[in-house]
Amino acid sequence: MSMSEQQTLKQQVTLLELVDRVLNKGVVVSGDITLSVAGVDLVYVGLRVLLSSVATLEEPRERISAAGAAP
Amino acid sequence: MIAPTATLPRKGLGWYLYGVAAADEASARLGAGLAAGAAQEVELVTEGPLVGVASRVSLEEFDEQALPDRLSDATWLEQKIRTHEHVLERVLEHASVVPCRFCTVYRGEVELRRFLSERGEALEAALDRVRGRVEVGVKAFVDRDRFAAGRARQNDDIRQLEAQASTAEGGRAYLERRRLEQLVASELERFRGEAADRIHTRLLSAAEDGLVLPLQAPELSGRAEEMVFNGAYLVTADRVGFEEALGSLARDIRDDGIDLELTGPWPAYNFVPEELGAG
Amino acid sequence: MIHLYGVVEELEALPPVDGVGAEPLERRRIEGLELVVSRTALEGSDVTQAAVLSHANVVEALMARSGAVLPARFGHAFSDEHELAAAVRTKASALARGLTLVRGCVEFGLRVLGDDKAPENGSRELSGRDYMRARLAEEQARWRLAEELHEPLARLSRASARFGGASSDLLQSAYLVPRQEVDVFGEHVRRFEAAHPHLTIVCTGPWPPYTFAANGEEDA
Amino acid sequence: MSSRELDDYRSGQPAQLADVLERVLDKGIVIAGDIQINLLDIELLTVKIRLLIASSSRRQRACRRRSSRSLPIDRAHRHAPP
Repeated sequence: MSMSEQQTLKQQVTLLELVDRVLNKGVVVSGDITLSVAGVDLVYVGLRVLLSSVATLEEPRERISAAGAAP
Repeated sequence: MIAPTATLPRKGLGWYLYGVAAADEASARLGAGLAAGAAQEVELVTEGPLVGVASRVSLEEFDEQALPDRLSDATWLEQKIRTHEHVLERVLEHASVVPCRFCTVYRGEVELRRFLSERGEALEAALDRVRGRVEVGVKAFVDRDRFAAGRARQNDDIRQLEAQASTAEGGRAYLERRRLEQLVASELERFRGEAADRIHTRLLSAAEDGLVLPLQAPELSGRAEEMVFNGAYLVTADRVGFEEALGSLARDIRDDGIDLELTGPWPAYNFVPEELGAG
Repeated sequence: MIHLYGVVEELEALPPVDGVGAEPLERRRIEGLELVVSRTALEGSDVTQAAVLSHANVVEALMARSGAVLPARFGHAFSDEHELAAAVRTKASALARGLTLVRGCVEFGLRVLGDDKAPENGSRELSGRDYMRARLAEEQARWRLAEELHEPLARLSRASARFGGASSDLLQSAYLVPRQEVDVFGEHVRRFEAAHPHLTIVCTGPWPPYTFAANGEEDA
Repeated sequence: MSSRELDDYRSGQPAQLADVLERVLDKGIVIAGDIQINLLDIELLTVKIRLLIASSSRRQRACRRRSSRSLPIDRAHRHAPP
């Protein structure tokens, strides 16, 4: 696997780690409204092309803010 | 942990029976093997040709009234279940053993000895069946991507749709990919039964006995892939013939996206009679 | 509808960041716990990637400005203030315990993707048994390799979790690392990565402690 | 049976709890009759126990089917493109 392929893979995995945490982890203080996220399979719908600058450990972190500005 | 015998009043002690071995096999080495580094003090109660593998336990902890709520304490339970299995595995290294079900406790040694003598015939028959044998667990999981990349392609519609999906753009690509997924899923559904039969028939022919167990839920199996088969086989302790069949099966079935997972060797839990016949 | 981002401690000031649906952030104090919310009219259909990312964005910003953050899972909203207060009241002690656990820590995620060497080369000549033994040896080597990386990281961490990912993943785990141990943590990962060039190691973070936010409930 | 080195298939990992449960709780000989303390109706309890342990193991080892399904990426690079 070339360096750039590795880099792309690392960014994509980082993104999935983000989505996984926000949707599947975190504490649940539940009211009676649950936003069904299942319908929106975020990984297939465009998000995976969102190769944002979500950094991994080494790079300085400007993190999500750049991601938030994506399409 | 269960307090060592010395501190508990003798009368408060019962016997927790893990399993029954044959006296002729339960040599000194078994005793030594059990004693070595035993987190749980295990004793051998010999009665004629049979040996009960047991531990003294506090009757208060295993009291029949207290047990139901004890069983809702996951940590106590897991610790006891793992101890039960761990002791039997140490026995298996030295002798064949007929395993008991979890939580078989006798009030005193008299009751335990009476069981070994009254049910001696049935116990010996069960022992003969498992003598020199062990149980091996075989589970099969399907890796959806490998299945889609390999076996599913034998289906013409899937191959044709895949070609279209790769050239489509935007929303259409997304929809075609969805349809492809559904087609692969239905192909997988059809393939699962066929794979399970193929695995079981092939392994049964290389084992002395075998049976199909219920599939395990993903949270329990600890694997993200789907389980398509779960079986147990009674095989000779050296397992040469069985492993030969298993290895070639694993190699053949890998191209269909199926991975086999092996567990064991286990005591022959699945190959002893549930209800012992009359003594 | 009220959208909850998390429970915070010693929050200096609300971050200059919009909440979901570009709504302003607000603070609430319930049962001695400080919460950050926004009043968002999100309907089911509005759940888009932007909504998910802005939730993550807010939690990140809170991390930088407070002593501790317990991230709330996206997608659980409240119809009114009364319902929010009731829900927090039932979980107050677990949330407080959660805050104590995560205080002064950040979370790291680790994925070690299996190596690419094709296991099948030359396997056709092997007997069935040898093929099986080779696969078992491979499995054992992978398990030891995963342990070699996981053990020292888990020892550094206040809490850690391993997930049963796909079998092809060598390791999928998360670690709650005290801030003063982050450099040593990073050093461990880099040393392992250097020693195993054929493996793809993706260490992500530092994250807000999503994976360990609910740990307070376990000891309840 | 002489003592023999039983090489273990578990490759060093502790036995999967599910594999232990489906044997220790459901199989093995059940002794009825003169035994003072014995869980006769163990079937009822095994269902309850398994749910209990599944929920605790789910918390410790959150094996999320959803994320694995949505993780084609880490495997995709493993295969030559179709």
